[in-house]
Amino acid sequence: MKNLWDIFKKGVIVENPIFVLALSLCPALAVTASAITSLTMGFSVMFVITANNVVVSLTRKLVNPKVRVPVYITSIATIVTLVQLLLQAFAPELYQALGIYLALIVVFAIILARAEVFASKNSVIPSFFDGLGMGAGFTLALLLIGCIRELLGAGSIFGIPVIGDWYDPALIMILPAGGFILIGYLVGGFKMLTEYMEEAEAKKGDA
Amino acid sequence: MTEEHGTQHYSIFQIAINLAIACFISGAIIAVTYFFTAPITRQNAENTKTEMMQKLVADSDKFIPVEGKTDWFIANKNGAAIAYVIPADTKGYGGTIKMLVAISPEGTEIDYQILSANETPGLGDSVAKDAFKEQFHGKRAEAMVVTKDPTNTENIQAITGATISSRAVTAGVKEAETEVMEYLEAQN
Amino acid sequence: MVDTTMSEKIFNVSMSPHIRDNESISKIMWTVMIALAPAAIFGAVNFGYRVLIVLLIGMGSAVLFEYLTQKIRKKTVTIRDGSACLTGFLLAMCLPPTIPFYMPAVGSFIAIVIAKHAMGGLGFNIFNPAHIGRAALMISWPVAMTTWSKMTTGVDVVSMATPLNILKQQGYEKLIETFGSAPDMYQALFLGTRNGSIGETSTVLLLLGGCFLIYKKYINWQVPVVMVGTVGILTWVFGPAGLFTGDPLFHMMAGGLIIGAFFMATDMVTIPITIKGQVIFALGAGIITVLIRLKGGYPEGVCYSILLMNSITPLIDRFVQPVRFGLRREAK
Amino acid sequence: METAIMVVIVMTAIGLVFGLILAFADKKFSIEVNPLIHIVDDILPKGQCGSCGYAGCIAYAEAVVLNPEVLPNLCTPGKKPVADLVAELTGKSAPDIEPQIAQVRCKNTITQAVKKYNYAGVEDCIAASLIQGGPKGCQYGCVGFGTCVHSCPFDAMIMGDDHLPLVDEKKCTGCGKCATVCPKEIIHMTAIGAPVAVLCNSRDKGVVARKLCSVDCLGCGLCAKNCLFDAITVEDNLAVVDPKICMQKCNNPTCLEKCPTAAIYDLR
Amino acid sequence: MEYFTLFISAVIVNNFVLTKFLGLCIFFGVSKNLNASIGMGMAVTSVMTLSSMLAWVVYNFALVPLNLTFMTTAVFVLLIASFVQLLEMIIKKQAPALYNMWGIYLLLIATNCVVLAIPLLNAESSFSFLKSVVYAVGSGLGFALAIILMASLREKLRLADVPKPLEGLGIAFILAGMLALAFTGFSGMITL
Amino acid sequence: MIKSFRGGVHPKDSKSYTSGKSIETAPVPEVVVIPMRQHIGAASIPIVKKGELVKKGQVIGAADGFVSSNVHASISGQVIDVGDHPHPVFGKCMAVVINSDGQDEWVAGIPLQRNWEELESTQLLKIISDAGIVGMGGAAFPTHVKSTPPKNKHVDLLVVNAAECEPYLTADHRLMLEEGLRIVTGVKIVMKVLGVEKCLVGIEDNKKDAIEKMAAAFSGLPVEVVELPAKYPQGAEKMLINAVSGRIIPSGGLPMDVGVVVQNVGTVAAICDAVTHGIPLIQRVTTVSGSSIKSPKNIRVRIGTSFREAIQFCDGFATRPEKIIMGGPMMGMAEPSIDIPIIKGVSGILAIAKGEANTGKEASCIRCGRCVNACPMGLNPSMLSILSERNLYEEAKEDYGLFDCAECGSCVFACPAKRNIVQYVKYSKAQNAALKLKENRG
Ligand SMILES: Cc1cc2nc3c(=O)[nH]c(=O)nc-3n(C[C@H](O)[C@H](O)[C@H](O)COP(=O)(O)O)c2cc1C
Ligand SMILES: Cc1cc2nc3c(=O)[nH]c(=O)nc-3n(C[C@H](O)[C@H](O)[C@H](O)COP(=O)(O)O)c2cc1C
Ligand SMILES: Cc1cc2nc3c(=O)[nH]c(=O)nc-3n(C[C@H](O)[C@H](O)[C@H](O)COP(=O)(O)O)c2cc1C
Ligand SMILES: Cc1cc2nc3c(=O)[nH]c(=O)nc-3n(C[C@H](O)[C@H](O)[C@H](O)CO)c2cc1C
Ligand code: SF4
Ligand code: SF4
Ligand code: SF4
Ligand code: SF4
Ligand code: FES
Repeated sequence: MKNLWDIFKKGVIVENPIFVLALSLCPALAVTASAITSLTMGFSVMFVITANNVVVSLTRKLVNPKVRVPVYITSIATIVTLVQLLLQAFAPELYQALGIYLALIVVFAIILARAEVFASKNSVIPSFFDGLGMGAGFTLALLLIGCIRELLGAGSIFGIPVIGDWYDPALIMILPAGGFILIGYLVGGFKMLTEYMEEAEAKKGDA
Repeated sequence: MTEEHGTQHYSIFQIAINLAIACFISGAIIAVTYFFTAPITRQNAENTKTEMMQKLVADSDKFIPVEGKTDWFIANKNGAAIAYVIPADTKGYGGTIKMLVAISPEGTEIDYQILSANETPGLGDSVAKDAFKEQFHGKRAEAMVVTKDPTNTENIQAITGATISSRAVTAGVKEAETEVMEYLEAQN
Repeated sequence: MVDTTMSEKIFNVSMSPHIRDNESISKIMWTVMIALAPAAIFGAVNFGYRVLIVLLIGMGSAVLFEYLTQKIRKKTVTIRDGSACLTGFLLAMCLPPTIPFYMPAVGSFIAIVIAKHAMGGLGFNIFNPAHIGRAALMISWPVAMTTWSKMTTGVDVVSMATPLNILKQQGYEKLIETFGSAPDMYQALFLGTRNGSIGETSTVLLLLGGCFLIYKKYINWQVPVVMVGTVGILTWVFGPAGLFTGDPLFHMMAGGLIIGAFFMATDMVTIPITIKGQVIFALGAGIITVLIRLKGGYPEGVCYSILLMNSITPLIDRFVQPVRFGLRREAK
Repeated sequence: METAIMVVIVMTAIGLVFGLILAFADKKFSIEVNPLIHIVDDILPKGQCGSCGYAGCIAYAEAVVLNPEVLPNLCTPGKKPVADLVAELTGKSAPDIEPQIAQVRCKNTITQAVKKYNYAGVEDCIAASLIQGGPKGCQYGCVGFGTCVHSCPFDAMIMGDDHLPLVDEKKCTGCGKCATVCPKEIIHMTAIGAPVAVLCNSRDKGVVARKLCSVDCLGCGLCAKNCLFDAITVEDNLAVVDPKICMQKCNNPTCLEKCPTAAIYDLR
Repeated sequence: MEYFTLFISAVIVNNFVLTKFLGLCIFFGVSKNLNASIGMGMAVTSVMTLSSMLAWVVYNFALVPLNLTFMTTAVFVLLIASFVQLLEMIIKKQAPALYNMWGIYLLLIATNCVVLAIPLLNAESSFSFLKSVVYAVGSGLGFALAIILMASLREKLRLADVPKPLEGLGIAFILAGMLALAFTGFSGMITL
Repeated sequence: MIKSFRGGVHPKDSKSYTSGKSIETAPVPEVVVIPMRQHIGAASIPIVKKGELVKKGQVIGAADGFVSSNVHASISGQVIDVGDHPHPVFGKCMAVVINSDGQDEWVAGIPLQRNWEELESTQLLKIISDAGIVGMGGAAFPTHVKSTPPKNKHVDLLVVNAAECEPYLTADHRLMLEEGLRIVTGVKIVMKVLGVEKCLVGIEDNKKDAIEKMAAAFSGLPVEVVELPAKYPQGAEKMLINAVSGRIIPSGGLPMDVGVVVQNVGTVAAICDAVTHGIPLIQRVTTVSGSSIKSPKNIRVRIGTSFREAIQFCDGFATRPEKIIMGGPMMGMAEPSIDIPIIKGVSGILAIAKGEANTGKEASCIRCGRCVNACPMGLNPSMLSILSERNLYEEAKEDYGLFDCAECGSCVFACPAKRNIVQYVKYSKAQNAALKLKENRG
């Protein structure tokens, strides 16, 4: 159990897909102008990555290495299409808001990477948790960016105004420039955080 | 996994079949899902459209498609046409603004809805807000001119910092009105 | 008597050369500020004392942020060299007089902390910090950044819009009409009795300051001349009523072109290091300015043209290098 | 329903077509590659992120396998485990040599050092020693601008208050980078756990050295004479301790008290 | 003229990287050095153009008539991935020199969102074949422009004393933000 | 038309301290320390022993190989030490110390009278070589080496460097005013040695009197005096050749690549002495100046005299000197002590007071481009310094022409950020050399 927790945890901080691995950066900017779209995108990716990890792990003995990549892509594309169809049917507004980026989940490097690196070499349960952890890391990262951008750029979170009227929202935050700069500093912050954690770990090791 | 690379060889057919099977399964799954969601999606789309039109022309009880015009609807109340709901496209600050405009048979504006737009949040997207919309109600095509003079109530007050978007929407509504009037004239 | 007592002293030793020119960074920066001062004072006359507060906040906060960043980064504090103060000054000069007081401070924060120190501090910033600050304010609070105040010196009719705004939204005829006649307009533009950002209005005072800097050899004359010249030629050629019908004089004096060409396109940190490169820079900036003025969404393009050219500067520097002595012949 | 069936058909067809094309192309165009490249490629995270500086994981795999100079630890996403694996596969892990540590052999602090001149210029030991060998009177002593400190890739050194560099023994990996950059060759790589050492680098004659520094080795040889195990030799007016002999044989160093300038240090 | 505006819009005004956030992974991954970024820019442009053509044909002659547009994503991604893999194999074998110049970037692009996005956007806006091609070339060049600029800026900052935590990716993002800020100057210039 | 070169700077020339003062001869010192390395190339080998008696003009150090030079006793007396002694350039160096016997006697055979016109150029060359003549312009390159161009290079022009572009220094100026005949004879000799038909003498226009004097002295000879604008580094040989003849030495090349040999006026004068009277290089004219010197002078001193004595001859210090400089303020070396001997290349001794130098704390480069405009070599000193600072010295070499830098210091002079560019350049050159050494070994 401890092990599974570790697999999960690693995806959230130490190997955070966005801030540390720098994979799948596009959605981190494109859909994070508000918290709600960030969350939806996060959950969609989490679902795709977990489901795909499970599928890949289940079929890992059956797939011919020569067509491994195309097969994985087929699998991902299927799952994404499912998500698309479902969202379209049951949450059309969100489907609209995510726009083309929903379709682009197919090519988010993080998903293929987890399939190749982890799921194709591990059994179902760890793969599931790996997917969940990576997905959670991705979701949290998106949510963090989304909340900050929405808060500073529109004065609200999830559409609910939280800062008073005195605050004149800085539009830059919900525009490309602000998004880039914010993520730049968040990446820096994460670097300090992981370094700090590593140091703390090392100290613990010493004692 | 690793040792397979150098050593094993597969026939072309084997490899192809492998991918084909994967695609087959995938196709099957998608097909099943689509089979179930398609009707819901279609229904949803219908609903949203009527809902939107209903919002534009609240007291209408029926929307009838106009023959010969795609996506034109006549809003009926008790069998009488009380409005024409027609789509309009216009070029805004960040790209095309798509809207749905309701025009009374007299040629005055009733209301409009922005369907899709890429205007700047906080600036251009205020054209979807009621404060701006209300200015249009009951106005005729001749009055559809953007002004920056705060005392002018005849025309349409531009949103500060988003004159371009304001102009675009105004132009769109104006065009819709003219089109409806032309259509009605042609009918008569 | 031979004085040998000193010979036991420990001497200073350093690498040659042992004499240096009497210039320093702080001298340059403070001189530029002095060159800017007349235009700033005129801004205060034109728009009221409020302007002075905006300028002070801009400069003060820039210096404060520089101090804090350097303290936090444990670097030597160099606020005395005046570069941060100048950045704040130039930023404030490019803001509308009615700007809320917190905005110059936010702009200075962006200029100093993000545009300057995140890139490694003085000398390494790629983009003109003052312009990054202004551009960020522009997209953050476009309304506040495009709301103009009443003037104390100007004619009443002109008071609520800048000339370029009128041009963009109402056309050239309206522009002339607002000022009365073309000569009146040129006079207003030249003297500065027109609306606009705090420091950009008075062409004559800015020219004076700019020429002073050229005389002091702190800036190369080629840069402002080429940039203003390019704008003049292009606006003349691509006039509103077909080729060669434009009003170059208006475009050369309107907006922030003069302050931009003399004080910002000459910020040595962010422009190419060779004169040839600087001429390319100025040419490009002029072209982009005209492009934005005539075709773009904004009425004014100086700020963006300079930022865009800043981004090409490393490429220019890479390909336009000084001609090395002794390589000329070889090339032949 | 029709659409649903169409979906299945189209997908299968696409799969078949591409499968065939790819398989065929693979046969037709495949070129022999070093199988190790694929093995290495397999363990890389496949982020295809390019953070290694190569265009994609396979490119890095190729480089690291074929080019002996490419380091095995360039893959950032992979972190240490991957680096270890790659190193193992490519045989690049530094061979397990005897662990070493950097030792700074100068104790001539900035306060007590005899100054030759006031230095003004680039704060770098190598640059400073270009000018008459540096500002300190002792030509063999530490210049004190910390070129070694800045060059340590592992942040294992800090500059002490007395302008003599200090090695953090926990962090020092023994890479020897600092020793190679020091213009005065003051830093020596030595065995971990040496009990005593002569922390001086001066090859000046005793009389000269004495004037320039109070803690220098005069090269008088008293320590060597007093060492029971011949662990100390004097060469060029400088005593050098062989730490191996001390570690193996000596548990009560007698050399320490004998040094007239206390240039031998007890490191235990 | 229409094509020209479309082209300029794709290259500059609505630059994919800086205003539409596509292709960011390679944009940040491969912009560390100028030569690599030039190779990457060329590779992206050519792959994007070729796969747009291919996708246009498939879309308009298969998916639309069969009413299967909801499957566009899945079909396109398979199409492009396979196509790029094929391209890579062929170039590697037939033109090793070319391969070394920019072929090595191909695999990296195979599953990159900008390459998939263009065919998708073409399909969405029902562009004609020629328009699709113009749009694809423009977008590719826009990407190339952005990545080359970025690489030159990053090469310059290599010499700068950037705060440690921001080194690498952090400062690259900040630079991209400032580039985006500078590019807002073009906003509103062309509305499509 | 005034001829010049691209770039350069205009430091205050500060020559008025001594430009009006005639050359004074310093008294014969009690003790001289004569280092064995006073020139570029291999150190000479001492051929006298401690305790030996030597006469003025006697060879005490023999050249070790072709690129090396003889060293002569500059006074008569007893050798009291042969060993390491302070040296203005190397810190320490093998030197012969002679205690004067107060006689100041010439060694046998000197001085003599020679009719040089009868001699072959090889004989002349031998005389120059034996006399230990090296370049007096500062670099101290053995003159006989320079005057022996390899067969494949055709030399057709002699350029005499009388620019004296360094501030403060006036030794060459005074020499031209007072001893023009020596120079004329010297030039004739060198022209014969080289077999050239033409000679150009470059003089900066802040020495109008010298220009007139030399023009008169050279009238009737195929020698032209060229007036050059006063600009530093007019005297650097590449710039000088470019200014006077329009020829451009290719990057990495030597003057003889464009058929030119450059000699300093002091060198030419020394050649004259050696050839006509057999007098080796045992003394030179040097400028003792700077605001800290009580009475600045141009003095003729014996090689091996200590800086201290030279300064004492100029009545010592007037104020506390901050810096002692050997040579000019732009290229000279700061010395940690005044107990060092004057060697053949010492064209000046400067004692500079606080505030005279405009130094300041180094800041980071603000890319102002002044250095680029100042660099006569067309380099980008800003990049050279930044790359060196980041240890990217190989890039500095490959892409920015590190080794073209003449270390003239114009860039440093111009830099408002007070960057020590020359030091960075030297650092990088040294690192590159070390790297090359490593490569050759491994
Ligand atoms: C970030 C940003 C976004 C903008 N978005 C819009 C917009 O959505 N709609 C618009 O009409 N103008 C937009 N503008 C344009 C400016 O606000 C411009 O000044 C305006 O069109 C002129 O309006 P005004 O005359 O009302 O000040 C935007 C400007 C900026 C800086
Ligand atoms: C290795 C070396 C070889 C040289 N060979 C010659 C030569 O053959 N002919 C010549 O005229 N000068 C030669 N020179 C001298 C240079 O041209 C130059 O005069 C010398 O480096 C001193 O120059 P400076 O006083 O300008 O620094 C040589 C210099 C060096 C370092
Ligand atoms: C920057 C620089 C400045 C120089 N200035 C002078 C000068 O003013 N006068 C001079 O005689 N030599 C000067 N030299 C030395 C000359 O380049 C050249 O070495 C010398 O004239 C050769 O003559 P010599 O061998 O007789 O000394 C300078 C060299 C450099 C690199
Ligand atoms: C002629 C001149 C022009 C300058 N222009 C600017 C400017 O436009 N914006 C700015 O932030 N700093 C400017 N500076 C100041 C300085 O270069 C600036 O602080 C650096 O850009 C910060 O690294 C200028 C300095 C000089 C000497
Ligand atoms: S040990 Fe060497 S490199 Fe380190 S500070 Fe001392 S002199 Fe410099
Ligand atoms: S450079 Fe290497 S040997 Fe020196 S202190 Fe650092 S880790 Fe140790
Ligand atoms: S020292 Fe070198 S770089 Fe500087 S000006 Fe002189 S030649 Fe140019
Ligand atoms: S003169 Fe100094 S500050 Fe100016 S560019 Fe050169 S090195 Fe930089
Ligand atoms: S390139 Fe778009 S997510 Fe990676």
